[in-house]
Amino acid sequence: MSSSNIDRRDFLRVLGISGAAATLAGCGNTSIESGAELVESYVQPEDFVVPGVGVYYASTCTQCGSGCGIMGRVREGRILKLEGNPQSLISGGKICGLGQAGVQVHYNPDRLTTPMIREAGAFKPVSWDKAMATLTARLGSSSTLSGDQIAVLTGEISGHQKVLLGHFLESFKSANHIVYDALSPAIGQAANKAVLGVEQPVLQIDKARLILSFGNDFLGTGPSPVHMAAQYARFRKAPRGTLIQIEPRMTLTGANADRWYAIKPGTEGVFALGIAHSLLQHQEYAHAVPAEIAEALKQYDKDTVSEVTGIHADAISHIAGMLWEKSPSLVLSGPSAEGHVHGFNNAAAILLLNLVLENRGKTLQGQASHPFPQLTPASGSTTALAKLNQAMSAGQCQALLVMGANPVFTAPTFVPFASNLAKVPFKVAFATQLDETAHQCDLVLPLLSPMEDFGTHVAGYQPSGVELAIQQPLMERLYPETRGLGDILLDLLKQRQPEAYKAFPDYYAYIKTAVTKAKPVFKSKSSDDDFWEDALRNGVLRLEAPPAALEAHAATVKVGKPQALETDVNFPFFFVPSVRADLRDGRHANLPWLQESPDPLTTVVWDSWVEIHPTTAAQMQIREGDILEVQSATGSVRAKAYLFPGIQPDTVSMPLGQGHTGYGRYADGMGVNPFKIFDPMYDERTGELALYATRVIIKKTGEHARVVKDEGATNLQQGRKLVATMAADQAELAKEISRVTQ
Amino acid sequence: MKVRMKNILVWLSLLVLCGTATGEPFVQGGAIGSQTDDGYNALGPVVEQPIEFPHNTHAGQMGINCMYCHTYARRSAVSGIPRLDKCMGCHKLIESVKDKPRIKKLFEYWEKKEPIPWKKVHDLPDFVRFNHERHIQRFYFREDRPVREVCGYCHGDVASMTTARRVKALSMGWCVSCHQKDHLENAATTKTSNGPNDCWQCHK
Amino acid sequence: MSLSNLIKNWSSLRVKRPYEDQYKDKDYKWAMVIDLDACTGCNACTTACYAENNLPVVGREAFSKGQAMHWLRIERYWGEGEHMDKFPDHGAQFLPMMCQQCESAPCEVVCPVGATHHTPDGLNSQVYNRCIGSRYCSANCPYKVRYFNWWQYPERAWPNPLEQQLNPDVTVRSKGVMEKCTFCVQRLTEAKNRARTEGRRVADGEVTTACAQACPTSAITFGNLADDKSQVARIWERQQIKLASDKQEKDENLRGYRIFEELRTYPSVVYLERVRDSEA
Amino acid sequence: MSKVHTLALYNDFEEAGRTLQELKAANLPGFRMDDVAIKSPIEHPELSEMLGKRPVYVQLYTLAGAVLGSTVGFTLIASAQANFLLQIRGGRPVVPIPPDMVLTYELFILIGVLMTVVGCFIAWKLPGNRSTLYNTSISEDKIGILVKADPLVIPKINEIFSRHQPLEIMGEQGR
Amino acid sequence: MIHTTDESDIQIERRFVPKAKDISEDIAWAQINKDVLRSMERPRLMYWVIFLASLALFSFGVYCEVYQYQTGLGVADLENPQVWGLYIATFIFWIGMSHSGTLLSAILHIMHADWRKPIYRFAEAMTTFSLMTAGLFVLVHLGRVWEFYYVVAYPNERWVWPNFNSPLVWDATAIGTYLTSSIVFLYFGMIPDLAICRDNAKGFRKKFYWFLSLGWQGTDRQWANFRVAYLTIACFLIPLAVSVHSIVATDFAVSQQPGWHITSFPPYFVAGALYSGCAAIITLFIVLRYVFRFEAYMTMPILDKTCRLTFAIAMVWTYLNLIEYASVWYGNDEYAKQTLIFRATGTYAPYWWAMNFLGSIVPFALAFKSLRNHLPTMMVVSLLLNLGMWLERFMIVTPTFAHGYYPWTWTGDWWPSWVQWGIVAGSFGWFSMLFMLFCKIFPTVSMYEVKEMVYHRFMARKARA
Repeated sequence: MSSSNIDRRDFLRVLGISGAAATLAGCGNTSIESGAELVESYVQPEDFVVPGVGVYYASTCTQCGSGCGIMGRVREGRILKLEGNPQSLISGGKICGLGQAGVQVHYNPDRLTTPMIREAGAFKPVSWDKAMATLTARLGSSSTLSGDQIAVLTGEISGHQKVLLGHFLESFKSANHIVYDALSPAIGQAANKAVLGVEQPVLQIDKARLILSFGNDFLGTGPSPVHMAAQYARFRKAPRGTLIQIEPRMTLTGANADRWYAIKPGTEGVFALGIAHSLLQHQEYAHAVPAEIAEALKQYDKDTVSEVTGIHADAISHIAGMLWEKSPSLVLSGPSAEGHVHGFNNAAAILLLNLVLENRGKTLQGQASHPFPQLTPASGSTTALAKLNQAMSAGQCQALLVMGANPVFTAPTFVPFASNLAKVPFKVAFATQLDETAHQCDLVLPLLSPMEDFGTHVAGYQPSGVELAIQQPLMERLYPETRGLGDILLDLLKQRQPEAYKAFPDYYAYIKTAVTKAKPVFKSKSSDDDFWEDALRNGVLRLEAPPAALEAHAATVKVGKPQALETDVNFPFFFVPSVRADLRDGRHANLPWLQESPDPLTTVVWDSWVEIHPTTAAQMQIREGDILEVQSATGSVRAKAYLFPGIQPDTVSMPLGQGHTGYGRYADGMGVNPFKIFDPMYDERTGELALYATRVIIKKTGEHARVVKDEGATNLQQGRKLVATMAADQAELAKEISRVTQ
Repeated sequence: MKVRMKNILVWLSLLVLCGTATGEPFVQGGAIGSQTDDGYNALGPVVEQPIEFPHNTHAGQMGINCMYCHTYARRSAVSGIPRLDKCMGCHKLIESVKDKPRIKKLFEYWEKKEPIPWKKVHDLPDFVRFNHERHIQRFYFREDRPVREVCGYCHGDVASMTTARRVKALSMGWCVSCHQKDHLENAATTKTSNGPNDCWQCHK
Repeated sequence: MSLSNLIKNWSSLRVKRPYEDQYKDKDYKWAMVIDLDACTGCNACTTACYAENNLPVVGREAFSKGQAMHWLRIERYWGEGEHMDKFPDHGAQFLPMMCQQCESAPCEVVCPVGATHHTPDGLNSQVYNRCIGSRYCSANCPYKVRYFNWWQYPERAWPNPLEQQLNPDVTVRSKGVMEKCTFCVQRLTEAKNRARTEGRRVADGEVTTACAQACPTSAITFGNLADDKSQVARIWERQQIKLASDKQEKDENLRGYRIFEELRTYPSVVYLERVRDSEA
Repeated sequence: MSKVHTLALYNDFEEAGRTLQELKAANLPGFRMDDVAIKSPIEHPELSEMLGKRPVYVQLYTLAGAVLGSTVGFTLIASAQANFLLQIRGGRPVVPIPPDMVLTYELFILIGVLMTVVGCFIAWKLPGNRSTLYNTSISEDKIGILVKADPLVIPKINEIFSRHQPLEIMGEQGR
Repeated sequence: MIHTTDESDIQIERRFVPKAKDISEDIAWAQINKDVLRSMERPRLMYWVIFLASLALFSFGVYCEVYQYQTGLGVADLENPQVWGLYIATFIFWIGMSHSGTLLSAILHIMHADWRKPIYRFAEAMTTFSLMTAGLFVLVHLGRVWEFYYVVAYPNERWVWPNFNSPLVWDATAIGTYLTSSIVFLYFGMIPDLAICRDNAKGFRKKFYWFLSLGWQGTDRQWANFRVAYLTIACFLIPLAVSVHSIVATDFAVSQQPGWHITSFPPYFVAGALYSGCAAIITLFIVLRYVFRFEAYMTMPILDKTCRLTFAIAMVWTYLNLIEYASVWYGNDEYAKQTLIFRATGTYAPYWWAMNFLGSIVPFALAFKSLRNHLPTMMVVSLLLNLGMWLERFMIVTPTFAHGYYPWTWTGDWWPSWVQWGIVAGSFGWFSMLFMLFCKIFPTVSMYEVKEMVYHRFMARKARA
């Protein structure tokens, strides 16, 4: 591989002319042709570039924050498919569906191809010169903005992009880097911090013999689903661990549980304390908690807990018995337990079980300390958005830069983000594709896709040691009029601080310098160029580091009276939004593969639906496909009913992520957006939006439509042996041959 | 009566033979090494290329091995067009022809760093995968046949052409007729085998 | 030639398959094992299949009519009886279902034009260009894993520049042809060609299908059954599954089974039973 | 070319039958019963019997066709299956007997039927020279007796014809 | 015994009500020619009404097919697993329809049932045209019609052959054979009549008939060879017809699907075919009798016999139908049993019950002489029987797809789109258009055979006298 920078970056540019045209003809070209197509023709390719042979390049997946290492298969200059990068411990050579769809971000037909400026209400394509001129007129060297007058709104972001953003804001003496995550795990992180001393402990799922999970969807939407799925696979091998899931609406993880319990929303903490109470009956655990907590726990006898949670009383002692039997165990809290007014308390109560069971250091560990804290991700929250919203509303914010966040779509109605946004005089969106928020901006700058740009990423969840993930282009840019975020930021910074950045002709040079500077940390003795080439080849820089210890603060757990959430006569149903592992908060709704990928539990595609328990549905005489109006205090949406047994009968659930109005052909008009019916409920402790605390009423509209799903007329096996199930004590897993354990 | 019976038998067996003869598909490939029209009107159209490349000079007069330029043939499914720097590697040094219009064109492309838009001459349908590597490995390396014969079986006597022109049918029956033949496993033995008779070997 | 072939090889032309040791002397017999206990139903495999095999995205309208083109679909069944009181107490039952590459495939017999047949590697092939779209194969498939191109997808499913993602090793199917899981035959062919050039057999793990490669829990194991030492062959052996048997005689605590074995299709895919802790 | 035709038309079969009997009894020189043909709108076997034995060979063609169809059919199908690109399908033998039998059976019938028709056409001497002596009323309701005989005996035959109230007697003109 | 008294004569009169004659022996041969030839010249106005209606229906079918051809079969709302839909159901229906011609002309010919003579010609035409219609469905149903020739076994530059194992190839061969043979049979049996046309036509039509009549002059040699050949073809045609519908049945019986893999399917299909064919003959009998003023030839006694034959076949079909249910019900195949139960109780249950009612109960109308002699009733009944038989085919194809082996793909509420209905309707238009054209160009009543019939009966009466 050539070490010359220019060659390295241009290795794809010199490729041939046609490429894709040939394949699309498909069955069309059915006979021998002569002279109709062009041959792949090269000027000066790398030696290993052979037409007809795919070459794999390592990079990093940016579809979610997990930071999985990926390999892209490149042939004739086109990126064809992504695979997991075995060099990366996070992905372990595996990849999820969301990651696979990364290529569709790149090839999306609705991608932005040129900068656009809003003129007289409509976007007009302009040249980069004009766009940059507009940008620098406001934010360049002559800019007078400072402090709170400027803000940058992003989603979760890490690596050198984050660093550059920070520097950019610094140059305005501002620290307004607002990181917004509509599905922020901030409540749980706060609880972790309070009880265990760290925001995100490392879960050793494979080491646990019993996992008790309160709505934690670690297989679907957790902090690192691919890694945890691999751990889960080992967890299921001999000696086989048992998974018990307790949640109001079945998640993907719940669907894989050995035992699944439906619980009344918001009472997870009560149930956890009930188990704690039951566990404390054992001598072994008697001194695990402070005396006053032990005293308070006496209110949590199993009948009371059963009444509050709606789970049979025997289950409590049964689970407690299993926890006692199967050690080490792991107790997890998840979004459905945390997204309540008392969500922090719920999470803390659940974490208390880990302390009682002494799982610290066994199945729960602290993350290794990161040598480059400036690169670690800024974790998002909803409070940050609320703050920005206030500032915008007050007219403080003069310039707003948005990237990777779409609050116009995800902010609830009581956060009037869209209308406040209009008060900001200069709004710039950096995006690969227009979304609802970008549609409201004044200037839209088209970014390179993750398949075209360099970058560095640090995952928020580092399972073991530390990984610095490298992202490199897998393909020559599709549209010449697109640029990388890093390059734009550098340009701006060069305006603000010419001296500091003159050494870097572009972002590539910047990160290459920055990464090679870290060489000593990785104890590499090779030359700078070789170190960089190795990093690119492996796609990841790994540093083995011991896990940090966890603290134990049992006393921070508040044990009040066991109470159910009071019922609301006007809105009798709990509303549990479900987060789809592929669409997440809706940012991936523009990817056709994910739209067509059936939701694992309902198999619905391209749509929104309302999950309702069959018994409730029978009472209300609702059939599948009846269009229901789901009304909360703040708004209402309409969607088709889907009868779903994995849901608490007082609860209805809708998936998030659909209902886009300005996000391209694959997203627009598909389903509805339940973000818009959330009640203004906040976690008492953190002030975060409580996503699971909304109450709704269901009304039949009398309309009916066919639910678009893969499932046929039945969802039972009808006496056929399709999925056979064996009891765990019968199966001799230890004797089996398995790829996972080898 | 006896004679008649015999007649009928002869007549019937003739008919049976006719039946099986029609059972044989009628297209046959030419012999290996046959390098011109195989008698099935398979001559393709003349394809105009951006540069009228003289195969007759390179492969004919100079006697350059096909795979010196079509270097991917032995390691990829496609034989490929030589990369531009390969052409330049020689032609930079060959002063004598530098002024010829074709070479001037070549230099133009090189200076623009633009690949030459060669057109495909032997373009199989898109649902077919023909693997050059396997054929070259088998016949050139293992069976040790002359390269012009190995390539020429499908491409004809390119050494006598300027720009290449299709001279063989390249139809399915044409391919199969050769797969059906007994080919030596390698130069050292008399053991023979056929080409694959599996649809998926060629159909994708 | 054909007649002499007929007379010369009469006995071999009359062999019924499968029989035990059918692949003993062969180089390849591709087979698969899917561990249902490891499968979480996450759909990574299906998306990987879309990416690898140029599967068209049909859109909401066509999907609602049952015209989806997922070669590999994840089915979700709910338990019955004791497993389903009011709630699915033991979770959902996920089943990745794709072409089972039957050794005695019902689809092969009925195709009028022979567009589907059995390859020497034990795959159930589908030659798109030969297909005339009678759909008899799909009608006769007990697993219903054959998918028909009801629309001209090449024109609808890949608006520019999405078509650049298409895998050049796989045909883009036009309207009116049947298609199905191929065990990623383009990968197998490439690996076989490479191995043959190097004068060896494809090593275990050298090639795998897109679904197996993606699966985050490694629930799918793919390999060569003709190679005794391959992972797949060892699992088949350990699970006491015989390819040419329509009723397995195996120990009770072995999890391996094939779906609809009683129909005597002799599938090449072995599923390992899902395990649930009955005490939990 | 020495013989010429003559045709008499009769109203019904009885009359025609009597005519034939008389012709037969007359035993004229240069006239053979074999040269007599009846032309009638429907078949009348009794009348035909008077003309003597006139064997029909169509069945032989049928037999030949059936044998040909089955043997060639089977060989063709089986050798096509044993082609180089032999295809194993559904675990069945490459040359399976039951399907080939079904197809052989169909070919047996097809070729049998076609050969029957061909045989019949040959028996009708198609495409051959037709006698011009014909009257359209034959296809309606009249019965014709066509005689081919030596020109010398024609008047005698016509005389016999006219004894039985013929509607019309037609002779060949211009020869 | 021969000794009869007046008394016993009276007794006999009481026991045997004198039968109406199949045909009047007194019809002059010339009159037959005149009547039949007139039908080809000047039919009633209804002819044109029917013809134009068929043409319109056919045009709509063509429109649907063009739309489907250009867009893809998706417009037919076919899906996985409902891959066949109405096309195959209607295909079997038309194939079945074709069997009546063979029944009337070949079987009854061999058995010398001479009442068939006035009606067999149009029955044979029906055979040919319904086969042609059925063949169209094979084409309509294909995903890539333009590659249809792949099914044909001929040496080609691809070196590949069709799959002789496939019942569809048997189908293609059998239907090809049957179509060829029945066209030959129809044409061959028509040669004497074509000669009549030739003798009466003028101008262009004379040339046309001259060519087709192959120089027929009615000589004794021609007649003798004609008789033997005709009889031989008839003999071939009977097993052929049985084999054709058995082979169509093997499309299902050879498959592995529940509800299809049934041993009794071949005879069941054959019985169903004869049944629907006979019902169609009744319909067309009534239509032709009116349109072409054939009251003297297509007489009520003949209709009566046809109806009785239909009734008998209906009972055979009913029996085989029950046998099919019974063998599934008492069999050990759980899946097939579930499919059967689904047929009777599932989404398509109304059609299943309707089919059983129309197929097994309605034919009892044919058991009553008074009803048999009432033309409007017979018209309605015969149409209902055919509707029942169409439903039978629909109920064979659809429920197995909707409720096959694999529960995940069960479809609860699949229903064909308007395109499918349009093409099915168009096929009826196509059939009746062809049939009406045929009636106008060729003699629909076999003149020479009616003459024979009249002659023989006349002679018999004379002998009796």
